[in-house]
Amino acid sequence: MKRYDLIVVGAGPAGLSAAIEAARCGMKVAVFDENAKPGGQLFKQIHKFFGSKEHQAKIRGYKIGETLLAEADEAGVEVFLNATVAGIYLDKEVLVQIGEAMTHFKADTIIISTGAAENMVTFDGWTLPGVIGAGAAQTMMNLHGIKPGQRVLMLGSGNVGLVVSFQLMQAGCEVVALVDAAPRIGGYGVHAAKIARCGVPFYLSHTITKADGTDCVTGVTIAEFDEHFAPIPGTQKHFDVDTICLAVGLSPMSQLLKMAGCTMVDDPKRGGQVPLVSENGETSIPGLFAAGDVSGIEEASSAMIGGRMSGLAAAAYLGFLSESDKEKRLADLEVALNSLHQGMFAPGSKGKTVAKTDEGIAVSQSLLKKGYLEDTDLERFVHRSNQTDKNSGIHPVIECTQNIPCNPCQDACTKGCIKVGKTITALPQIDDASSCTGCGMCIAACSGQAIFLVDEDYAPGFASITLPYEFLPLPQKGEQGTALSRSGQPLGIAEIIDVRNAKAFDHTPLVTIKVPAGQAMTARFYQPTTQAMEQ
Amino acid sequence: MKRISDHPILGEPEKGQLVSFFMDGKPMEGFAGEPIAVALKAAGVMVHRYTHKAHEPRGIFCAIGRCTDCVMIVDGVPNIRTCITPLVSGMRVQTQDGVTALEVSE
Amino acid sequence: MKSINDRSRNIGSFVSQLDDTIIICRCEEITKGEIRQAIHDGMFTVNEIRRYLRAGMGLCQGQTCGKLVKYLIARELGVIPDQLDPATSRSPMRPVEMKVLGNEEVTHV
Amino acid sequence: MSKHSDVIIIGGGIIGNATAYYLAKKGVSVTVLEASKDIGIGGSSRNGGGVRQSGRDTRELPLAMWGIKNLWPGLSEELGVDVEYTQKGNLRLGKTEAHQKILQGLTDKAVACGLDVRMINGDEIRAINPYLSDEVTCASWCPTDGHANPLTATLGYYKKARELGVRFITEAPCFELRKIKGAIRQVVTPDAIYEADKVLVAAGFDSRKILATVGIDVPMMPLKMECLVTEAEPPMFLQMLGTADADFYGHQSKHGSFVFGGSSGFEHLNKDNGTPISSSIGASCTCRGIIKYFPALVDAKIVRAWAGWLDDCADHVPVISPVEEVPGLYIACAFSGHGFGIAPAVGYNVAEMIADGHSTIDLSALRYDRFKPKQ
Repeated sequence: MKRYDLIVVGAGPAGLSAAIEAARCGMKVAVFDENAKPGGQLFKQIHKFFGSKEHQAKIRGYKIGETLLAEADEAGVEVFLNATVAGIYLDKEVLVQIGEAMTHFKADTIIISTGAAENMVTFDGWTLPGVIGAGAAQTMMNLHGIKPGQRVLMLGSGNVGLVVSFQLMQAGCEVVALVDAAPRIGGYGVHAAKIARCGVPFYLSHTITKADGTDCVTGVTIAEFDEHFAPIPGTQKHFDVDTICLAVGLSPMSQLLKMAGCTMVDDPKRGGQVPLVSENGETSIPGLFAAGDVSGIEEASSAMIGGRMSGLAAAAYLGFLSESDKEKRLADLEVALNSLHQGMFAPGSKGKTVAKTDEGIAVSQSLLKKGYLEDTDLERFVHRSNQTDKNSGIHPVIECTQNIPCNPCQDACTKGCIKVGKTITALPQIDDASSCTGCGMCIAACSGQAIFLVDEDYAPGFASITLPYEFLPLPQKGEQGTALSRSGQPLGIAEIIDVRNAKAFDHTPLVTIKVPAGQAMTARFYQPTTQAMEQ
Repeated sequence: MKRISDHPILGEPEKGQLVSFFMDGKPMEGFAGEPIAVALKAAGVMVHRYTHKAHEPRGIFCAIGRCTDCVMIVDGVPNIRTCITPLVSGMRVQTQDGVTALEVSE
Repeated sequence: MKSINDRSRNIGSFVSQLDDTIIICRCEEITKGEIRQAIHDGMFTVNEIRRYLRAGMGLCQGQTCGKLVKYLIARELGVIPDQLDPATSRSPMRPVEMKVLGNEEVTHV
Repeated sequence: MSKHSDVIIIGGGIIGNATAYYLAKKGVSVTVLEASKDIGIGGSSRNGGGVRQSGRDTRELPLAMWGIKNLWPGLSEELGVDVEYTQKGNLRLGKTEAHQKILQGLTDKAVACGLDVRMINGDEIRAINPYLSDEVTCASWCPTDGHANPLTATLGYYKKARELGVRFITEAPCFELRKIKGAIRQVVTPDAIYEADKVLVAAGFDSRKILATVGIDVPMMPLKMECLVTEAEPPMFLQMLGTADADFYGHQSKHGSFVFGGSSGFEHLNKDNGTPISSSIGASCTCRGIIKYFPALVDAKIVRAWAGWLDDCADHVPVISPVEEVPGLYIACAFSGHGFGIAPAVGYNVAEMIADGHSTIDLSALRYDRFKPKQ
């Protein structure tokens, strides 16, 4: 029997983090993952992460995955790929399919970090080829370099639905609409705004009534639903699409824990069947831990901290870490985790309607229902927006209006223009006294792409707006296209006056457009002329 | 074009060697090592199988080997999850009908 | 006694619905109507629905439909889904060929 | 709702459900108490589905033969559920001279009881089932044996009994039987005390604990067995299979899946965590066993393996019996891993025993007080 101090099942963010911590404590650690590539969902996450520096904020998911792998390697963790755990048996025995054979392993501690599976919804035609999970779309485009389809309708406005919609557009697909049965957008407003300004319409309180097609999807019909989930006559809308993408939540993939005999609970707040766990992820079976989405759906940043906590707890359980060191290090991690668990998207706020920000500002209803801020919202939120008398050249405009755990903008500005403060869910504030140099680091650092550099008097009668542009082809200086509003409406001609793509921006090129001065606070995106013609 | 030749974040996708395989007897091309389903997708194949009871088409659904909707007959063996099975040069892939190969008129 | 334990309790008679033809279990092609009918036949748990109809017994072993079936039962019985257990978890977690499953290192006693 | 009925059946497995159904048909009011959350969660839904006569002890053979003749053929129609009864024979396979001897002994006894069963050689075996490997050299062949779907049969009886007004209560474990004035009267569960004139204990291995509360013992032990099931495969064969060594048994279901039971040799020693769980070696071992008999199945995928406890009797034969010492008490347990095939016949005859005081088949050889010490 091959024996390890710790066996980790699942090489995603939680599992790798757990393995690294445990191995650094001197444990002999094996990680099994059924996939050909480690990293779990991290390698499908091409957006920049939220959080603060300690959560690896503003780093793209796949880069975090690469870092974790390097760290695991350095710590001496043995990662087995294409290694499918068939079952967990008594005495912490794990049967693993590796290649064409089954191998028995035993461990003194086990950490299960198998992640989550996508939920599904049913509708007429949902089994047709072309109806896919959002995870499938991510896998196809970000791992295998293939478009899931040309014209896509997304169902689900949680962060997954929003992020994947944006990724679909980055991959060159057209997203025709984003639909959700809920009356409000579930994910971060900044994610929604990125999509809305590309012109994607949001349909809330809507759901799919039918997918058309014989051998594959050729179209989709949606309708608005009343409070009894009955379609309201006359609200049907039809779209010609070849792909319908479902992003309707995740469920913990906790079958292994159940098989192992852990006490399970059904907790809707954590996404379904989860093991009963202690603060550090220990289940009802001593020495068996759960970390990451398998013990409750959150995002990768929390999963990494949870993984580290269970790794340390496993080390302490076997005496590789003293109790006092364990307590100290867990306390630090607790603080890091708590900082993510603040604000209006905290696990405790799930399902609640938040009317005001922590600062007491009324939340934009337009953002929640249509995915973009109305001009009237700006006065409440956007600093300097109504201080045209004070404009003295270029300055950041931060359209970040919800309390999400994120603060890279603060560190990005070397001039100290931007302040978030200690609580990373606080809304960023702009310090008027500091002078913006227009370096653009704040734009590139903003995971929500919610920062713009505006110069109201770039030229007589013209303003310049610098915006993040993560699409191909990259516009060229001098070309002319269309300025789009926050809702993606064409405002008029925009000229590209600068394109910057520094390495420090990490694949977030900054495009500066010249628009009539009156559009300084309305133009937020650029559409090349060729694209407009294609449509 | 279904394949992403250049990506704003990821750049050009890393691919293996271009190889040929057979789909219901017809020669097709794909990159060695990528999932069979990806090669089929690139070639425009949407239907992987027809169901046993209702003879309904199915294709890629979860793309991670979990839902088993994309199964096909590969080198004579049925129920192969094409979304996680790497393409190998010369592979014979067939549309599955229930648990057997779909009869294809040449 | 908990609400679903008395199997003779009245949950009303089966009334067909427009969307009864929608597939719930993709692998075994079990429809919403079949599952609703089975609940009215007395199958009040996810395990019983599995065994009675094969919903969740196909190649994916209920990984896609498990939650859907649970919610259907809950709705039909008028209980909250958390009160229902999911199907029993069994190895192997993924389908595995007999030649592979049988190919393990054996230490003969 | 009333806590009283004519008969209480302890155990919502196929024996309890079938008896409840046949009692209800006679107009008897019945309450079935099931300890777990699910109907048919024990051995009833964890067996290989054999409906066979060959290989059985002569004491239970008449019950098996009667059930196959009178009940199984019309069961799907009667229950309104497809129990997938398939009567295409049973091959009990052997590879060695020792196997041949075991099979010959069983065959001789069954023939003496009037069963159509005979020994056949390798060529005859492969004429019946061409997929069997050359290693198989002998078999007993009983053409009237077969198999059915234990899941739908168990739940079919439940469904039909429920339709006839039988009351089923789940999560109602019986922890005590109580006599009133010398006769059985009460069944105590955590939530309620149920009353009846007659009580049938059909609770698998739990029966022993329950019967002990009125001072009755059935010498049996829980024995863990493991099964596995493949993905659906194209139709290959219809026979029920077993082996002289009992290293595997099983069949291909109507749906196309193969259902196999097997043995790793450790079943009598297997531990568990309070619920019957698969061991880490069982499924692999069974796969190796099957491949030796069926090389064609090497690529078939196992989608699920499970374990279950059977109630293994001291003499491996069931106890089906009234308990005169405790008037009104009846026992149907200790089926020792071969109860499914005879379940309809048991239910029918026990219903007669309870309702009419006598049964069609003489069950006196299966009495609870048959166990005597060695001389």
